[in-house]
Amino acid sequence: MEATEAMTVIGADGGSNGYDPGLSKEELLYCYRTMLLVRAFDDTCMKLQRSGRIGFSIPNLGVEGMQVGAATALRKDDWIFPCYRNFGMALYHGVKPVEMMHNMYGNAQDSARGRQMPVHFSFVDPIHWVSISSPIGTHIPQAVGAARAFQVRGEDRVALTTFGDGGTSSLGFHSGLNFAGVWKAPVVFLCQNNGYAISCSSEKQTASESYAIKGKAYGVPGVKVDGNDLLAVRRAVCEAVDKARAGDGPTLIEAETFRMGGHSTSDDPTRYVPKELVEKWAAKDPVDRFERYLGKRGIWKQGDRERIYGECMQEVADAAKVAQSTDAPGLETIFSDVYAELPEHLRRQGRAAFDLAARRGDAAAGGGAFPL
Amino acid sequence: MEATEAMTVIGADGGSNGYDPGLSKEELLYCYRTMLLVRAFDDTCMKLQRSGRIGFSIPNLGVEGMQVGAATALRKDDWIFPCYRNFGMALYHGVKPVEMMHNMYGNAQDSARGRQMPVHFSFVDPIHWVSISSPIGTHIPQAVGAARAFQVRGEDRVALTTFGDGGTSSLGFHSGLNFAGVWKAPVVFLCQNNGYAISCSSEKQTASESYAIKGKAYGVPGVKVDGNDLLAVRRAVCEAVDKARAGDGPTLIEAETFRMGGHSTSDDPTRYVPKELVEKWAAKDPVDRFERYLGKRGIWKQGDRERIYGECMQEVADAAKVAQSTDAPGLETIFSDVYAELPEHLRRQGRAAFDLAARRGDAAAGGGAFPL
Amino acid sequence: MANLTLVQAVNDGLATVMRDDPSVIVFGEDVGPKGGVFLATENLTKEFGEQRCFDTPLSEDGIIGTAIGMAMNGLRPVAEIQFQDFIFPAFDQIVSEAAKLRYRSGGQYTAPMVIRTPYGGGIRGGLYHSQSGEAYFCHTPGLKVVIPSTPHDAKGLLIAAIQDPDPVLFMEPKALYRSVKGEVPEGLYTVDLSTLRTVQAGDDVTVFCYGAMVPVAMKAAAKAAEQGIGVHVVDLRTLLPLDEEGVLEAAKRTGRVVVVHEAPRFCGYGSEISALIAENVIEYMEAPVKRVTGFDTPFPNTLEHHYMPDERRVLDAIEQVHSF
Amino acid sequence: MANLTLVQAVNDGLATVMRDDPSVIVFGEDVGPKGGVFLATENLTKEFGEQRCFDTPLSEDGIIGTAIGMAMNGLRPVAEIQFQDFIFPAFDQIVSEAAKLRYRSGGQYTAPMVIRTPYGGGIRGGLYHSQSGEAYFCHTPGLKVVIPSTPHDAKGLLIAAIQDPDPVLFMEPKALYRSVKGEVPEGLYTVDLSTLRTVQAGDDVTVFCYGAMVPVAMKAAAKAAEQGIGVHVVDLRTLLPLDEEGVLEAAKRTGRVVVVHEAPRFCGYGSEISALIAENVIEYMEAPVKRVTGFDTPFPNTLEHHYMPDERRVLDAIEQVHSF
Ligand SMILES: Cc1ncc(C[n+]2csc(CCOP(=O)(O)OP(=O)(O)O)c2C)c(N)n1
Ligand SMILES: Cc1ncc(C[n+]2csc(CCOP(=O)(O)OP(=O)(O)O)c2C)c(N)n1
Ligand SMILES: [Mg+2]
Ligand SMILES: [Mg+2]
Repeated sequence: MEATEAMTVIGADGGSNGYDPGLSKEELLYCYRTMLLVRAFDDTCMKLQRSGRIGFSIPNLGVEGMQVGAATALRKDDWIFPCYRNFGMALYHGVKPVEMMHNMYGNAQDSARGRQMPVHFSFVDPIHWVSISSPIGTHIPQAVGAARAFQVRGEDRVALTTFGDGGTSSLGFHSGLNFAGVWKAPVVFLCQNNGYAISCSSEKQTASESYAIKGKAYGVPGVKVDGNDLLAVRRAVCEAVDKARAGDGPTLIEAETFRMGGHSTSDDPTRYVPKELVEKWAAKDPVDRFERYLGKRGIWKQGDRERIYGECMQEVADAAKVAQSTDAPGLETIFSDVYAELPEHLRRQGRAAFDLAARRGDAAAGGGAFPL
Repeated sequence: MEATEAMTVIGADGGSNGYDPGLSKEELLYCYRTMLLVRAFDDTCMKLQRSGRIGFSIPNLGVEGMQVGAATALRKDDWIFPCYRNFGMALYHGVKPVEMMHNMYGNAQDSARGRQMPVHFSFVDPIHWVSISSPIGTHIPQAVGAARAFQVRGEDRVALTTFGDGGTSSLGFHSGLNFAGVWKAPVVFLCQNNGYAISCSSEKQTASESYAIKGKAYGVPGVKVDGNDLLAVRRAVCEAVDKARAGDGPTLIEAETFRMGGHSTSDDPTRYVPKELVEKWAAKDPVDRFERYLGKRGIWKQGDRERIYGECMQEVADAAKVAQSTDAPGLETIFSDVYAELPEHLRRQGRAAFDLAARRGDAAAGGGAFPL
Repeated sequence: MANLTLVQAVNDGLATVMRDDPSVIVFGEDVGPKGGVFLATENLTKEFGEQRCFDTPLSEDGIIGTAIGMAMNGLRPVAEIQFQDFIFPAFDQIVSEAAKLRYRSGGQYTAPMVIRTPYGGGIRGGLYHSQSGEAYFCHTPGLKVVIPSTPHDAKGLLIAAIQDPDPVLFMEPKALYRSVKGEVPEGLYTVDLSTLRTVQAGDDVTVFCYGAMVPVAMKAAAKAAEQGIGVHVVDLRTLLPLDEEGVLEAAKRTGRVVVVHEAPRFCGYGSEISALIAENVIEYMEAPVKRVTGFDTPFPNTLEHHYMPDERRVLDAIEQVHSF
Repeated sequence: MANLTLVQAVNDGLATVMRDDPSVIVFGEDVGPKGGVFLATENLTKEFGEQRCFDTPLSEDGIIGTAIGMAMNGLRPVAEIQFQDFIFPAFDQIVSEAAKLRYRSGGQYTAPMVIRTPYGGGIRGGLYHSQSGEAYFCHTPGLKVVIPSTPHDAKGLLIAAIQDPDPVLFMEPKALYRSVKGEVPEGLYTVDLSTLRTVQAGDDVTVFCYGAMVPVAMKAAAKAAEQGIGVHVVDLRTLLPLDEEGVLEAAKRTGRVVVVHEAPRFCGYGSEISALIAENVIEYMEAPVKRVTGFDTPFPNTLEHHYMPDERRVLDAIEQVHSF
């Protein structure tokens, strides 16, 4: 496998080539449903953001296929070091929309206690989904370190890390791939090349022929795959995962896809994305493509999308309702989890905060909005 | 040109191939003499360090050829962003040994006022040799920035930056090459692959096939050249420089060579470098090789080396003598050059230091030694 | 004079100086056609072209590293770091390189450049879009650190920073980007670096603050005035090099001091103000030197309004030092 | 008990804890066969094999980034940064990641790891092999910062740091690596993090110090004793979280305080000590709180002995606060 043409499995007409994995009907429909669940989550969040209920969200339109395809390649005991535009992988592995909604609202039930921005999920169950942090690329060497721990203990588990095209310019990309190459660590680097890093197009991001070819700098094989082809992504990631489990080291996968919306709910991409590009990629929509494939396999019929999407919307709406009626985190959550044990100075600061609130009333919520 | 076999010009027997640039006798002998001047400087510094007169030096044995070869490709109005193991390039361009010795002694005549460690030279004349800083790789994006300034002003000047094999793992390498690729900046990246980064061998440094191939990650052409072949390095750097001047962007050159001594005057390489490797590379000595070439050209005879080396030793000894008898920098140099203008708080701190020295005598010089 | 928001004043400052000096160039992530995520660089690419205002790859190390090289070589780069929280990949370039270049080269090489970056809380940005890292940089000799709190100062200080021969970190209080407006002179003018600004004079308690904490302090001062406490409010605005004499004067004036910043308390910038006072004018102090700061925790999201010093907390401290 | 230098005590501490806990692994630049540039990791590869003590590529970002991943996933990494001056490429990993991981994940992920690094002057290392960056890290909630000054503490604090559930920056005073020797117990023992050490009791002046400044303070204290000034010398040793109560007690004890460190003064660690005093026990102070520190400049080479606080300067400050 080398970094040249993007690998595909599903053709434009929905037919598949020799690499069709022959998944069961249940599995295929689960994949399909998961993509629609991502859309339902996105659509709901967009509305919630527009109506001021949440501050921010990250849309996934156009990139759901690569997320779900990649997720299918992992076991529950593998670890994911994700970037933000990849949470379909969490949904695939059984994270409940309501858990994600708690984070979107930053409420008391949020696993991060409302400390993080929306979409910065953290889960240990049903799969290790390592707490997302905003600084781009820092998690890449961390994935390599976690993979090294698997290696040291002789476990056949892998760490998969995802990042965007912009993420390849980060320091973490450079050090992570380099260390992984030297260590032959069981890690899979999955680059979601969606054409833009906020407003920066790939031509301004790098002059390299492709993102996959960047593996050459580290002795890490690079593979390019059609990111809108769920089964092709599955294939590439499965091969990389198998290789990693077998002790044959890391792989860099570039999933070529396109961010069909803005960078976030606050971004206006029409300022910088040419319309023709959006149109070109709209024709390659990963859900449409997968649907055609399901149709060919005889397990999809007209109306299925609306029905399933409706179910997903209901599930997400229910989740949002629960999250919205959940209390905000308590004042004490500002001070906990800084250290394993609360140190004396934080105990004092916490007491002072409670005391002040008692004497002078609560702080007034601010009015600022996230710009991006 | 692509990153495969290392390019050569001078054969093992001293014959040259079709790429012989046909340099004049004077130029060739100047190159030869410069290599010997580097050796004389090194040998003298080693003795000065052993006798406690200077704290530290960086030996160049084995890598003099690439330094001088590269230097020949530059004009005086180009800029060099060097690493420490490359000062033969400065000597080639006319920096006087005595100026370097002032730095080795950190005295009042040192261009850096004794603030930097030895070997951290800074010159603006006769060529821009940008102040070396110890953190590895930081100067690489700086070279790209300087190159961009040439580009903005429409000048046909280039920035050449050198770094070691270890330097390719640094953050600066990643960001520098990436930015240069996108900007098509007139910069030449010259990697001195000398086999080790202190005690870290190249296999532990990176799993990439070569250092030159790392250019692929940035759309920067990579070239591998025999670093012990002065004319081959000259050829590679000339081509890269010409390309850069012509507006055709950056090149990454890997000069394959070997660090024949320790990392520094304080390092014991026998702890980690296999003896066979040293022997293998001893046979490829760049000065011997160039000497054979000069011999074939009929401009070298038995005894020339000893005579010229002797002259160089004299020049360096004279330089050391001058530097040694030059005063240490004055106390005020601690406080100057922090800002263009001395701010009030530094004026106060400076006054207090003079005052204290007047009242309580000078500070006693410490006894610590540099470990590496 | 135009009535501008703080971010508009920044934009005006950039455009003004770019018109004046062709060696000034502006770059960073998304500063080009998009105009920056806060629109601080809006229309600059349109007016000055892609050569003078452009987007870079996603690497703060690269942004600052290349800026240093440009600055050495005759340009006047103004680099944007999208959020101050993302400056840390460039920490080495700033602290080891830009700040030390003049010193280590005996003045042969210098880095006259500006790093602009929005800092601070108030936009529900959580841990990584809210931090106030000034103390990290103020502990770095060779740098200058400037934080404006008004549109007038934002433009004037920014132009001064760009014209300054040394590297300047210019931190913009994002909470004030659109929430304050003020008169801003047209054309080129500068506000001296290293002078503080007395926002209001008072004789009972001195409050030192900067950036987004200035309006907070002023609100608290207004409340204090209702109780007859006269608050002397000082906007430090150039944090490094600091007008230490001015700080000591203002502290002596009342003998009762409160220092306010958003960043965590421990080893925060406020500790230096306290230390200067304790070292030089302690005998004038009639009360403890109180700090009102962010807590010694990362910056939370949902509860950010509890984390950031507000009128309540500042007023409480003013009352405490006043009644001590 | 063995009589060891400080660097031998570090080496002993590493070997001891590696014998005890197979999840402890040591890595960094040149720590393997070469044994580290200061020989702190000598023989560890020989005893524990290449899987448990190994060299890494030249990337501090990679060293700390991978250490965080290992720590999350069950190992106890002890990463070496060859000189503290070279920690800055990893600043983002330390400050944004290791320090904030527990907080931002609600405790679901944690980073129990140690970063060992030699710091400080005294080896003619110039700007980039001499710095004392503790203040940068002490302004970072979520981190612990430890600096030993004796062989006994070096081993005991290091083992405590490795066993600690939170990330610890362990800064080793390189000037003391071979210049101090002391009794070091065999086997596993710990010195509690977050307790300070009274090096000598005294009733006239309190000196706060840590690391390589402890012997300097002790020399000055001995000279002061000749004049009848009793100096109370406190080795802070865990700088974050600090035993603030202990500091205030020691300050109150004499009412006259000198704080000593090598790092530049402005926004240095000493400013926090002064600020704590000014905020909490100012009414007990009978003299200004003096700081004796490195100057607010980069670290020079030839004149490093003028830059670093020495007995002269500390004694001068002791006398000043004593006679105030
Ligand atoms: C170190 C750092 N710099 C800047 C940012 C601001 N930022 C957030 S997302 C983003 C673009 C990321 O692009 P890419 O990696 O392609 O991911 P995508 O958003 O396209 O999925 C930027 C610049 C950041 N989060 N971290
Ligand atoms: C950022 C940084 N980390 C570590 C060091 C310590 N160090 C000095 S030289 C060196 C090895 C450099 O190797 P290489 O780049 O191959 O250059 P060479 O010495 O072989 O010429 C190291 C690790 C440093 N100077 N800077
Ligand atoms: Mg992208
Ligand atoms: Mg090398």
